[in-house]
Amino acid sequence: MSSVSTDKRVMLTIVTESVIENALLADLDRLGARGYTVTDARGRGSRGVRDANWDEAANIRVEVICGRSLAETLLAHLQERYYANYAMVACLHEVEVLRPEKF
Amino acid sequence: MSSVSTDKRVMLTIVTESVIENALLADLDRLGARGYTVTDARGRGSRGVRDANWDEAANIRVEVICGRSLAETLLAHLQERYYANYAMVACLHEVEVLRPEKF
Amino acid sequence: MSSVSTDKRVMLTIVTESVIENALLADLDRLGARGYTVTDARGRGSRGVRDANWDEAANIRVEVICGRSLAETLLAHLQERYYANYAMVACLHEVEVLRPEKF
Amino acid sequence: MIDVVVLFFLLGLLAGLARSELKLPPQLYDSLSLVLLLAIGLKGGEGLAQQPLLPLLPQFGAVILLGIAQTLLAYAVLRRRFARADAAATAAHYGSVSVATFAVGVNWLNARAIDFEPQLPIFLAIMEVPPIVLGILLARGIRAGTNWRRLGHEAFFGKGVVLLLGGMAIGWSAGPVGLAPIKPLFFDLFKGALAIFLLEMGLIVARQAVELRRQGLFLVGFGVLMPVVSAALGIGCGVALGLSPGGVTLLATLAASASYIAVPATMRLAVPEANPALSLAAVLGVTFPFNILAGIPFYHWLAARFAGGAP
Amino acid sequence: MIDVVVLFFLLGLLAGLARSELKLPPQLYDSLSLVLLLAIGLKGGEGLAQQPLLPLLPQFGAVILLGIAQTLLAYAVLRRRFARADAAATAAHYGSVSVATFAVGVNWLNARAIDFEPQLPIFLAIMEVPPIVLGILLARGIRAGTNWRRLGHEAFFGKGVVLLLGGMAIGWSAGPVGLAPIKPLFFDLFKGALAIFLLEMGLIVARQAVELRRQGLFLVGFGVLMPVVSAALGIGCGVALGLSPGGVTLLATLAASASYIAVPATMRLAVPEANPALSLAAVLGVTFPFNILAGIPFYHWLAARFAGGAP
Amino acid sequence: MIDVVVLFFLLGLLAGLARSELKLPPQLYDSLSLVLLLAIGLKGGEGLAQQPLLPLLPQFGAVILLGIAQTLLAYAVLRRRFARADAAATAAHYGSVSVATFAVGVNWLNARAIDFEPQLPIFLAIMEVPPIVLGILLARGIRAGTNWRRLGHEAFFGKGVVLLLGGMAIGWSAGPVGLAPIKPLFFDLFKGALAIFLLEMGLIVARQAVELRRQGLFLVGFGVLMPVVSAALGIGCGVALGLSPGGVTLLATLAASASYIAVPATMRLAVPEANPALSLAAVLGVTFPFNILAGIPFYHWLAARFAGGAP
Ligand SMILES: Nc1ncnc2c1ncn2[C@@H]1O[C@H](COP(=O)(O)O)[C@@H](O)[C@H]1O
Ligand SMILES: Nc1ncnc2c1ncn2[C@@H]1O[C@H](COP(=O)(O)O)[C@@H](O)[C@H]1O
Ligand SMILES: Nc1ncnc2c1ncn2[C@@H]1O[C@H](COP(=O)(O)O)[C@@H](O)[C@H]1O
Ligand code: NA
Ligand code: NA
Ligand code: NA
Repeated sequence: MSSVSTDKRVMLTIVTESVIENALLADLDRLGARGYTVTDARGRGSRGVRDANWDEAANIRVEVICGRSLAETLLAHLQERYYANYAMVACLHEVEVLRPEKF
Repeated sequence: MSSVSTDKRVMLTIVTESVIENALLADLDRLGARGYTVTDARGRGSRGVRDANWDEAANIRVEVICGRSLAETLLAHLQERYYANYAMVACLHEVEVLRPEKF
Repeated sequence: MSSVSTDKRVMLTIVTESVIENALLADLDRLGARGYTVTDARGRGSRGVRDANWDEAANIRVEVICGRSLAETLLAHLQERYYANYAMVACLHEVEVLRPEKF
Repeated sequence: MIDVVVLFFLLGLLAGLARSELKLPPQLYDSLSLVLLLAIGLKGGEGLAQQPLLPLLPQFGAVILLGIAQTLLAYAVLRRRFARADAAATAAHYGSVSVATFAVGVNWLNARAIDFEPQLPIFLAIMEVPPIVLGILLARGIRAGTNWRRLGHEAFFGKGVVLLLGGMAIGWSAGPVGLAPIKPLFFDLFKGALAIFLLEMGLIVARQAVELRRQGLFLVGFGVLMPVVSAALGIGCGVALGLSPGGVTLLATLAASASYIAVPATMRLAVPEANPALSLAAVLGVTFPFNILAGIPFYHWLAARFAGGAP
Repeated sequence: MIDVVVLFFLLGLLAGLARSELKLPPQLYDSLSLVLLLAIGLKGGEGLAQQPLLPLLPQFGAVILLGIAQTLLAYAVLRRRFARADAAATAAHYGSVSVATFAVGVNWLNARAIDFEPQLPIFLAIMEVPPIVLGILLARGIRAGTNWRRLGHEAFFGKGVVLLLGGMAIGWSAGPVGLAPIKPLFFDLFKGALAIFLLEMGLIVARQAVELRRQGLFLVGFGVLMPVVSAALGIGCGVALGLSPGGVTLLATLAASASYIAVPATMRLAVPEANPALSLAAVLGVTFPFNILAGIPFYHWLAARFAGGAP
Repeated sequence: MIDVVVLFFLLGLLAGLARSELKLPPQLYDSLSLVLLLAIGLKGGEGLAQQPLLPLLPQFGAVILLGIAQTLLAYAVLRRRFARADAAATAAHYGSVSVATFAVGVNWLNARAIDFEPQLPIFLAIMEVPPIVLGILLARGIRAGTNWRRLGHEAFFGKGVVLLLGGMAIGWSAGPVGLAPIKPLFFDLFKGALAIFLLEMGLIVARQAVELRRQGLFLVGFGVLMPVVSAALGIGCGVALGLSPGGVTLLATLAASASYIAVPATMRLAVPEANPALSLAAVLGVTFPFNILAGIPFYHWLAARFAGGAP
């Protein structure tokens, strides 16, 4: 048994082109995410190497902690709006948080 | 069945203001964490947008792999010492590691 | 029940010295990873403080989403090839993805 | 002889093609481009302070039309081969302008002590945006989906436009005396900064080699012919406006140049179905090197013939 | 006429208020502030090499008292409206000093060929820390919780103090001849570097607009009146110390200036319950622009009257 | 008197030892090293343009042998105390060369108006790689495991070599007239850039203190004696090649210097079982400061005796 009482939430991780940072974060906002964390990244995937050597080829990595249903809404939105045309990967996993009302 | 034998540990992820980096890492040390990883980040949460455009508004993202009981000790400490006054979010999830004695 | 249909994959997270970035990514490639994401990091572990203040002391954080068996192959390779001589930590956790055929 | 700044471009290009480990810190590249944009603006503003502005208004109209004509022409050619989105996005790149190419042109003229009108940097600023808008219209029509307000804001308050016009405003109000204390940084270092900037451009251009090979000859041909035709339009326009030979050369260079910063970023958002690798391969892999290696001297040769200066 | 470096500040401010995409690489900002701090230190050290140091000691005591008086005054005023922690933290900002404001003051005097004493940069270095300590005491009393050793270390070996005093030591031991080879970077580029630095400051100030509107008139009034009163104290102190008009102006500028780098960082750790947005809105949103746009000329006008130089 | 750039090194060293918060943005360090490498190359290339290149070929052979002799010597000494991998990796550091040390040597000679041959920067470029190859062979023999192609590519197209040789090629083909416009950045700012670079080097050296204390006296002694012996070899080689006193001094400096950029990175990959902390503690903690504080003047004193110039 836990000594601190944690609650379950979901962490949604998105890796995508940094050129859409503003648009993506505005979407997360609009769909109800209470917060997010962004780091600069580089990588490789089906759309080739994105080595962040210049702006066009830079990635960002976005994390959102939220409830499962919001995470699935966000994921569905990403799939519909971005998957076809942008380098993007997203995945979910469960996390334990304190202050669950925050997410 | 696994072909490599892994063990369960917990990954504690903390996102907070970079101004407290030194103090936070010293606390992790003191409470017994054997290691940590830090990346620079930006984000949004209940304390507003922290866009890393200058030092005061930059975040860090800290990860600690450790046993569950240490993770809960750390989490309790964060809650008590930092949650009230600093922009901070923390969460836990289980991970599998090789060399469990390392963490 | 899920409103979007996700599949299980594994996320392998590696933290290591940035001096081996090219070699490590070439290995991931060769062993069959379809993609990866890299961020710059710093940290502390059994090989001391790596504060990224200059190239020799910088870390990278690599994430690979893939099937469990590939993840275990990769992990075994890391253990055999790098663990003895390089600052390195690696761990696995399960994630849910859309488009499982991509990973 | 080749200008020294162009030698830096060639060094970057060779290093990139040889897959050297050479990399520039991205923040250095950003810092240099900031200095170059401000310096171009300051210089232009300093010149403008010495003449009335009102007579320039018709010139602004003319160069906007020049950019629009180029965009339509490029679209018509590209549409024969590419999907609508790709043709429109690439056409917008060619209708718009490139600061780096402009800076190399300025440097080329300076090295030969050839004067040009101070309003040329304004042309650079105002020629950037209209082809973007037209490109989006060509790709999508006037659909509900486009957030014109956001696009407009991003275009008009983008980094390049703000630094150029801001630099001009500062140069205009400070005048030569006021600018003197900051000249050591913005003017004396201009060519050195441009040299390092072009070193990085060489590395960036080298990365386009693979994509270019995949796309084949059509794109290479387009990347060479489009700037030549555009330069001809630019020369016509410049002569019609009564510019000096240096001014005509620079307007031709602007016309011939193709954007690889503002346009790709905006198009990626507004026309996501267009393949950015295609446009960049043409612009960076062919047109940019062509312009700075062969185009500028050629445009000057033409300009001198038609505008009546000594070549 | 407005100095050209201040025009860059205004450009940044306007770009920020118009929500332009303009951003400077944070590493450029850090690099520029390093160059500015070293340059100020080198220049001061070069001057000090030509005079005995011992007679300066009482001056150091006087300017430390000046900073402490300002901190107490600011606390007394702010406590009427704000919680103890907020009042104390903000007071520490105002008791301490701002390198950027100092640099603009230096630039202002240089542009008018007005001399000032070489020890002024030392004042800048030693006035930074005492108000921080006092601010912590005002907020928390002498409690067990404060790690004074760590705070002391962070204050005395902080980046700003090390670069200023280190630069002075180098300038002092190298002298004018020794410094000659590095003058092209540290002295000739000073104003250009300051210009770009102030461009970023304008962007940073613009971000305070929202918070400022939320806080209302009290904070705006405090942000304007506090520096004026501080400058008056500084002028009194400078005249009493027998400084030249330029020196008095610069000491008044130091007094009027409020810290936005060292103090916020230290206070965030030592007095976490204070709201950093409050202090920064006042310091950056009001006092910094007030000082560089209107304050410095006004302080010089006052200084010239009381210290007897021509305004 | 100590050169001003060395004072910056000492400032960084003291700040680091006092655990100051002072940090330089890593991108500033990278940018400065890019400028320094290009400047050294440009200067050398400019000089080479005025002489035939063919007679230099035997000199290149000689300095390669010099580096190989040093590597073997260092290996023989280190093997008495350390494991094979550690001895071989450290020996490679000492056989190879350090750009920063070379730049301080150039600066030292310039400050005293002592000329040196323009091919010295070529020596710098070609002395970097052979000791790396030899070090790997000493550590591992000619085993299947080594990816020689990749290593070779990383060595020959590494950042340092490309910038140095690229700069030389540009300087060579542009000549003094062509280089004039970029001199304000690459030549006038050289010493200021070197000063800031050495400030960071001081901070880096300070970080080696802990490791050095752990390793003890053997490593300190090696770190001092090895460069002195190497410098003696370098002086012999330089005199035999008929270089001027300045050239002999600089070749001795090259020989005495030990790599801390290219070699550690390559060895980390090729000889992973070697402990990088060991080599870096010796190279950075002892040899680099020894060379720039005491070595260079001493090597010049020796060079002047043997090559016949006035000390
Ligand atoms: N299997 C993967 N594991 C981790 N990151 C990936 C993976 N595939 C793609 N990525 C990241 O997602 C970005 C876009 O992927 P893609 O759309 O496949 O080109 C890449 O540039 C990588 O940074
Ligand atoms: N729901 C969330 N998901 C991911 N990151 C978050 C979330 N909420 C806050 N953060 C991060 O944590 C930082 C501090 O959060 P806060 O204390 O809520 O302002 C923010 O700047 C974000 O980087
Ligand atoms: N327990 C841990 N939790 C998170 N990151 C770690 C941990 N231990 C080590 N690391 C990271 O992995 C790097 C190499 O670890 P090591 O090989 O233990 O020195 C460190 O520099 C840290 O960035
Ligand atoms: Na064009
Ligand atoms: Na003050
Ligand atoms: Na050597």
